[in-house]
Amino acid sequence: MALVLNEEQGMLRDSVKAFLSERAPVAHLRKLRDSRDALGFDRQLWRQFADQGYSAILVPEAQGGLGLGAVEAGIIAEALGRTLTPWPFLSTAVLAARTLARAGSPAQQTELLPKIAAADVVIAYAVDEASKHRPAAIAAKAARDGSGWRLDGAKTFVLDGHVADRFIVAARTSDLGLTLLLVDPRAAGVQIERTLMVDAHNAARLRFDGVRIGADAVLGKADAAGAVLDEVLDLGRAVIAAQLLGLADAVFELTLAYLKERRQFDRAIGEFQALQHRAAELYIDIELTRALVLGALQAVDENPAKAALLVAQAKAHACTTADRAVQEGVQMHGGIGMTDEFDIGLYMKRARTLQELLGDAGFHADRVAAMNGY
Amino acid sequence: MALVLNEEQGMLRDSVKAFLSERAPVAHLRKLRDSRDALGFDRQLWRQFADQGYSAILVPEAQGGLGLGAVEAGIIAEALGRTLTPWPFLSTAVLAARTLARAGSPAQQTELLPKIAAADVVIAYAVDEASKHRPAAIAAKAARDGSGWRLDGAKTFVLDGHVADRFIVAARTSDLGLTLLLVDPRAAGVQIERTLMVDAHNAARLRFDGVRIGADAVLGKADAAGAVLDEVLDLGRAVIAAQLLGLADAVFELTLAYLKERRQFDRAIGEFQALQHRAAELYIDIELTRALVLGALQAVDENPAKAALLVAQAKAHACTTADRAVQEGVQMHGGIGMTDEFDIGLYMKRARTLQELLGDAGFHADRVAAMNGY
Amino acid sequence: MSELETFRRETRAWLEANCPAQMRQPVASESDACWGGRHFKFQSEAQRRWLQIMGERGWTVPAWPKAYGGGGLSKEEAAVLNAEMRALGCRPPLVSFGIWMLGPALLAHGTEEQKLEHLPKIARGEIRWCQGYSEPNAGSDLASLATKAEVHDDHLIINGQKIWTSYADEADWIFCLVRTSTAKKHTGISFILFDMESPGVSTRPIVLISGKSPFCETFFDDVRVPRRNVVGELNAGWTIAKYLLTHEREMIGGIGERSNVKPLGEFAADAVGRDASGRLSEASLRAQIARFEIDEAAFRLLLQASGDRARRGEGNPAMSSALKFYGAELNKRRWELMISAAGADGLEWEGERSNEGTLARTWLRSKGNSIEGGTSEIQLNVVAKRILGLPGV
Amino acid sequence: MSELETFRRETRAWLEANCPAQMRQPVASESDACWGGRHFKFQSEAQRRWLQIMGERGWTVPAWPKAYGGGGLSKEEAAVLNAEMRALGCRPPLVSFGIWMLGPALLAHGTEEQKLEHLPKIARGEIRWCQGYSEPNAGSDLASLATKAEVHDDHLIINGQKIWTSYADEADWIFCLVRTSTAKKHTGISFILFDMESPGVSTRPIVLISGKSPFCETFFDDVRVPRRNVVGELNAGWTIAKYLLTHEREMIGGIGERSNVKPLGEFAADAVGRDASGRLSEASLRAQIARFEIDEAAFRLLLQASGDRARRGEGNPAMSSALKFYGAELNKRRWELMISAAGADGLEWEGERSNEGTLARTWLRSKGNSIEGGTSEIQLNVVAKRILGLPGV
Repeated sequence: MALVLNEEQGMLRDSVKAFLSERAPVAHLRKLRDSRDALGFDRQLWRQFADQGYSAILVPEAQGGLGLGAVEAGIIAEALGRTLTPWPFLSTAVLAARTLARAGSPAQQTELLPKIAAADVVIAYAVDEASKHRPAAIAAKAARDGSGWRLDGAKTFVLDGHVADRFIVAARTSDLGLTLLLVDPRAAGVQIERTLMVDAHNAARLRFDGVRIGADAVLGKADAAGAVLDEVLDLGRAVIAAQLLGLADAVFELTLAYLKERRQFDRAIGEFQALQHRAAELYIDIELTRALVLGALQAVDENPAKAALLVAQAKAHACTTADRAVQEGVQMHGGIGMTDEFDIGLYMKRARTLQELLGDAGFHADRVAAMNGY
Repeated sequence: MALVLNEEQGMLRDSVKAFLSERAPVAHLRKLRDSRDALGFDRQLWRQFADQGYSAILVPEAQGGLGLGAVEAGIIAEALGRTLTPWPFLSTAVLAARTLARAGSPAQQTELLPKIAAADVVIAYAVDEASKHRPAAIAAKAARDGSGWRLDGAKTFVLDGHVADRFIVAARTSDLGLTLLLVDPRAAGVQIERTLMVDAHNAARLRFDGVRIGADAVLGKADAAGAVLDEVLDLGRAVIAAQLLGLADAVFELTLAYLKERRQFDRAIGEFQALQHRAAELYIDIELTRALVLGALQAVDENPAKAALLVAQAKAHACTTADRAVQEGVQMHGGIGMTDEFDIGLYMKRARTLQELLGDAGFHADRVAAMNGY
Repeated sequence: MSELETFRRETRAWLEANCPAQMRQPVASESDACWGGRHFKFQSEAQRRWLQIMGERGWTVPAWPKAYGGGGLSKEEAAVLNAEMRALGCRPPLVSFGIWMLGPALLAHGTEEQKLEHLPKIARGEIRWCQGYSEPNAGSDLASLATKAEVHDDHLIINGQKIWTSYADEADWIFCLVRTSTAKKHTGISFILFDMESPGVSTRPIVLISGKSPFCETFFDDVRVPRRNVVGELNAGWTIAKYLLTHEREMIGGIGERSNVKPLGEFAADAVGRDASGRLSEASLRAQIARFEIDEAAFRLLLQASGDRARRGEGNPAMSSALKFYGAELNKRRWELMISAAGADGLEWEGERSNEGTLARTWLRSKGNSIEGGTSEIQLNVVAKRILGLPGV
Repeated sequence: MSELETFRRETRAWLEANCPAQMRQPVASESDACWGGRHFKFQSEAQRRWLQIMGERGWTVPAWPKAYGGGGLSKEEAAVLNAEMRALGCRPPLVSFGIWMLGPALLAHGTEEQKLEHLPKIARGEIRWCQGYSEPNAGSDLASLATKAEVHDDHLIINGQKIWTSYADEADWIFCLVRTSTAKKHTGISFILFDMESPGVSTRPIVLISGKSPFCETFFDDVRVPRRNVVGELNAGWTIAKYLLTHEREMIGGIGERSNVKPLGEFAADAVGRDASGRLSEASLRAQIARFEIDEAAFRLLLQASGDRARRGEGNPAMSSALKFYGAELNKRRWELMISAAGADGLEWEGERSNEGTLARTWLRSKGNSIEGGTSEIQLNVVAKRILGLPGV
C-alpha cells in the first residue's frame, strides 16, 4: 500500500480541515475556557460535525455509520489537533465505537452505535488509575454479584468523564482477566469529579463504591477483555499520534510564519542560521512522524500483526516531535509566546496532555524494546 | 576550598604542559603507532618524565615520593590527555601507587613504591573481565592453596598488561569477598596477549590457569579488598575524567582555530551562527566538566564521604563532554577531519577508549541514581 | 577587638533589640516581601515598622552614602550587617527595583540634584520604581526601541508603548529608555525618569501561559516630563542601559539553582514508584533524571568556580552569559522532568489537590527563563563572540 | 500476453542460459564488484565473461541508446531486466562512475562526437572513470575551486590539485571541474575529460581515520588536454556539476538504511547480556536503542513515502537533502550505539578476534557520512531555504 492518502482520504482531510478552521478554530476553545463552560464543549457544534459523518467513521454501516478505518479516524484527529477543538471524538467516536463494534452485543450495538454516529451520546473510557498510563496494573475490581457484578475502585484521567452518558470501565475480574463494563454514571455508588486540566479539555476522576451492574452490561466475554482492550488502546494511540501530528504541523506553521515576519537587528529572525537549522530539523522530524503515523494507521487497518509495534513507534515519535515543536515554538516566538493572549501556549498545554494520554514516549519506547526482544 | 588551583598546582600544570608539548606531543604517539613499537611507549622519555617528579605524585614521601593528592594526579592526567602521550601513568603511578600506599605491606611498599616514583617498574591493574566495566561481577577466582593461593580466570582491557613487570589482580576469594594479588607475569600458567586497540595505547588480555601465588602477594587483607578497590577505582575514574577534560580542551582549541581560519562561501566558517552556537554550547560543557572534575578530585583528597558521588558525576560528565568535543571536532573540520594525517581522529579514538575505561557515562549515571536513592 | 568586630557586636545587639519577632519568621511566599511605595499595603504593623526603622538608619541600602539616605557603611561593614541579618533570620526590610537597578545607575550617572531627589525616597521605601525597557518590537534587539520623546525647551513629550514592565500597575515612578533621536540606532536613546501618575500613562497586566504575572504593558500618550529628569546626557542613555542589563544578567544567573525544591529523583520515585530493587520504576525517566542531576551538580560547581575565579580577578565578564544560558536551560529541563514524573496528576490546573495547578504553572513559567533577561540565543552569541572570539557576521 | 511479458520471459530465459553460476552467488564483499578498465584484474573467468556478454548486449546500461553501446530498452523493459536479475540473484556485471555519473551528464550535455567516443567504452567496461570535484579549499563551497585550466587555441593546460577522488589510482580517465576564468565564481568553471595517463597527472591514496580508503589526492602539473574534451560550453561547467551533485545526493540518501546488519537491540543484548526478565541489562542503553529503532522505522517509512509522493508528482526535490541529512545522522547514531554496546571488545583495531577491527573501523568511517556528498550543515541550509522558504543571509 502506498504511504500516501488515496483520493477519498485526501478529500476527507480537506473537508474536515475546512470545517474546523471555519467553525471551531482555536478561538472556540479559548471561549469555552474563558467562560468556564460547564459542559466543556458546544453540543450543537458537535452535532453539526456529526452531520458531516465525522463521528460515524468507525461505526459499522449496519449501524448507520461509514464503516471506515483507522486512517480516516486519524485524518479527523489530525484536523482536531490543528484547531484544538475539545469534542468527545476520541472517547466516544473512537474508543467506545470500536469497542462496541468489536465486542458489543447486538442489543448494545443497536442501542449505542447509531447514537455515536449522530453525536447523541457521550461515552467515556475509564482505564487509567494512576498518574502514568499502566494498563497492565488495572486494579479496579468487579466481583460476581448474583447474575450481575459489583464494581469497586477508582479511575483517573477519564476524558469527558464528567459529561458522559455512559462509561466503559476496564475492571479486573480475576488475576489475569479483565472485563469491560458499561456503567451508568447515575448508578448508586458512582462519584464523579471534574478535573480541570491544563489544556482546558474535559477529564474526570471516578470512584466506584459497590456499584451494582447488570449482566447485560458486560462488553464481550467476561474475564477475556484483554485482547479487545489491547486492540482498542492501540487504535486510540495511533489516533492520538495523528492528533499530535496535526498539532505539531499547526505550531510549526505559526512559527515559520513568525520567523519570516519578525525582525530583529534589522533582519527577519528567520535569516539567522542557528534558527534555520533548528527549524529544518524540526521540519524533518514532523515529516518522519507523518510517515510513521500513516504507516501505523494503515497497519491497524490492514496488518494487525505489525500494528502494535508500529503504533508504539508512532505514538513515541509523535510525542517527541510535538514536544519539540511546542518548545521551539515558544522559544522562537520569544516573549509573545509566553503570553496567554497568543495561541502557542494553548498548543503547548494540549501537547503535554496528549503525550501523557495512553502512554508517553518513554512508555512506548519501552514497549518497542520489549516487542523487539531486548 | 576554592574551586581553583592553588599557586603550586598552577605551577605544576604549567610545567607538565610545557614538558609534554615539547617532548611528547601527539606526533610522538603517531610515531610509536606507525613504527608498531613493541613496547608501545618510550621508556627513556618516560624516565625523564619521572625525573620531574610526575610519577611520584601519589607515592608517599616516606617512599621517596611527593605525597601529593588526586588534584595533582589529575593535573598530570589532564596534560597527558592533551598530548595523548601513551605512558603507564594511570596503571602504575595512579592505580598501583595508591593501592600499594593504602594496602601494601611495608615490604611491598619498600620494594615497589620507590620504583614507581622512578619509573623503574610497570604495574598493570587487572579488574575487568567483560567488554563493559562491571567490578561487581568479578569472577576470577583465587583459592587457598597451602599457605598461598591458586588463581584461575581471565582479565581483559588490562592497560599496559603486555609490558608489565607485575600485575595487581582483583580476584574473588569468597561469595562477597575480593582479594587483591600481586602477580608475576612470568609465573607458570599466565598467558598474556597484547590487544592492539583503536587508540594505539597499550592493553592486554590475561589468562590465569592455576597460577600459584605466595602468601606474601596479598595486598592488604584477604577477602576484604572491596573498600580499597572502590577507593582506588574512584581515584582512577576521577583521574581519567581529568584526562578526558584535557583531551576535550585540546580538541576544542584545534576546532576553534579551524573555525577562525577556514573559509567557505567567502567567509570564515566561524561566522556561521549555527556553528557559533554549537561551539558556544560545547565551550560551556567543557567549563562545566572542568568545575566538576576539580570538585571530584578535591573530594577524593578532602571529603571522602562525598567523593563517590562526585566522581561518578565527573566521569559521566567528562565522557559526554569529550564525546561531544570529538564529534563536533571531526564534523566541523569536514573532510580533513576524516583523514588519518590530521590529529583529530587520534583524539576521537582515545576519547572512546577513555570513555569505556572504568565505566562509561551510562554506568556512572546509573551509580548516581543509586547513590541518590532512586 | 577590631573595629569590624565591634561593629558586628553592636549590629547584632541592635538587630536583636529592634527587629520585630514577626520579621524574623522565614519568608513563606513572594507576597511576604515589602515593596514599599505610595500605595503599598503593609501586611502587618511589624512590616511597616521594620521598614521604617531600617530606613531611618539607612540600612535598607547600607553601602550608599548617608547623604542619599544610605547607611554609609564600608563594603566590609555591609557584609557584616548582611551576615548578622541572615544569622538572626531577619527578613529584608525592603525589596525594590529602585535599590537593585535605578540606584546604582543614579549613583554612577545622575546629577547631584537627581541623587538628592530620588535616592533617599528609594532608601526609605517611599517611592516604588518600575523599569521601562522592552517594547513589542524591541526585545532582544533593545536598540530598536521606538517609544519617542520629543524634546522641547524645558520638557519632553513621550509617546509609545513598553512591555514586560514588572509591577508597572503598582509602581509610582518609572525609569525608562526613550528615543530622542532617530539619527543612529544606539546613540539616539535617552534614559529618563517620570511619575506614573503623570497624565497620559496607563498600564495593562499581562496574563502568561502560566497564569497571572507581575508583568504589564505600559502606554504613554503625550506624557509631559521635565527635562531635568533625563539621566546623563541626552541621546546617551545606551551606556546606562547596558550597565543595567549586565547587572540584571548577573542577578538572573543563579536561576537554575533552586535549593528549596525536593530533589528530582526523590520526587519522581514517589510519583511513579520503585521496582523490587528500589530503582525508580521507569528506567528511561530514571536515566534522564540521573543525567540531569549530573549536569546540575556541574552547574553548581561552575557557579562556585566562576565566583572563585572572579575573586582572583581571573573571570571573564561574558561568563555570566554562559551561566544565564545554562541555568535557564537546566531549569527548563528540571520542570520537564518534574511534569513527566507527575504524569496526568501534574497536569491539573485548578483545585485544591493540585494546589491550583502549582506544578503545571511552574513548569510553564520556566519556559520564560530562556527568553527573559536576554534569550538563550543572545547568550550564545555573546559567548561565541566575547569568549571564543569568533568573528561577527 | 503483453509485449512486456514476452520480454520478461525471454529475458529470464536468456539470463538463466548465460549468467555464469559463479555470478549468481551473493556478493560477499566490496571486492567482488567488477569495476572494469584498462588494468582491472578480474577475480575469475566468470566475472570477465559476464561483463563481456552483458556489455555486448548493452545490458550494462540497458536504457542507454544502442548507438552509444546501451541496450536501447524502454524504462519499463529496463525495470523488468532489473527485476529478473534480482530474482535470479545475478550480480551486476559492472559498477562504474562512468555509468552512474558521467554517462547521464554526457547524454544530457555532450556533443555527438563525445558521446560516440566515451559512452560505448563505459558500457563495455573498457574505461574506468573517476570524478575530480573537491579540492582542499573547495569542499562544501565547490564554486571556490582553484584548479586552473589555461585555455589555448586547441588545448588547455591544467594545474592544481583535487582531493577525495575515489579510486583515482585505479581509474583510466577523469571527469573534472576546472577554473577557466576567474571573472566570476560560478561561471568561470568548465567540465573537462582527460586521460589519467597524461603526463603531469599523479595520485596519492588517502588514509582515513578508519584505515585504508578508495580516496586519493590527485595532482595536475601542466597537464595538456585537447580542447574538444570540454563538455558543454567553456565556463559553463557549473550547470553540469550541479546536475551531477543532485544525482549523487539521491544515491547517498539511502545510507541510513542497511538491512544486512544485525538488529541493534539483538546485537546489544548479545554483547552486554540481559536481566532476569529478559531486558537488555543496561537500562539506559536499552532506552537509547529503542529511541534509535523508532527513528529508524520512521526514516524507512519516510523514504517510502517520499518515493510514493514523487511517483504522484507531489515530491519536493529538496527533500533529498532532508533524507541525506537524516540518513547520515541516523547511521552515525547506529554505530555509536553499536560501539557502546560492544564496549572494550569493540575497540580492538587489529587481530582475528575483532576481524581486524571491523566494528571500530565501521564506526569511525560512519563519521564521514555527514560530511561526504554535502555536509549535514549544507543539507539543513537547503531544507531551510528551498523547503521552508526562509530568507537567505
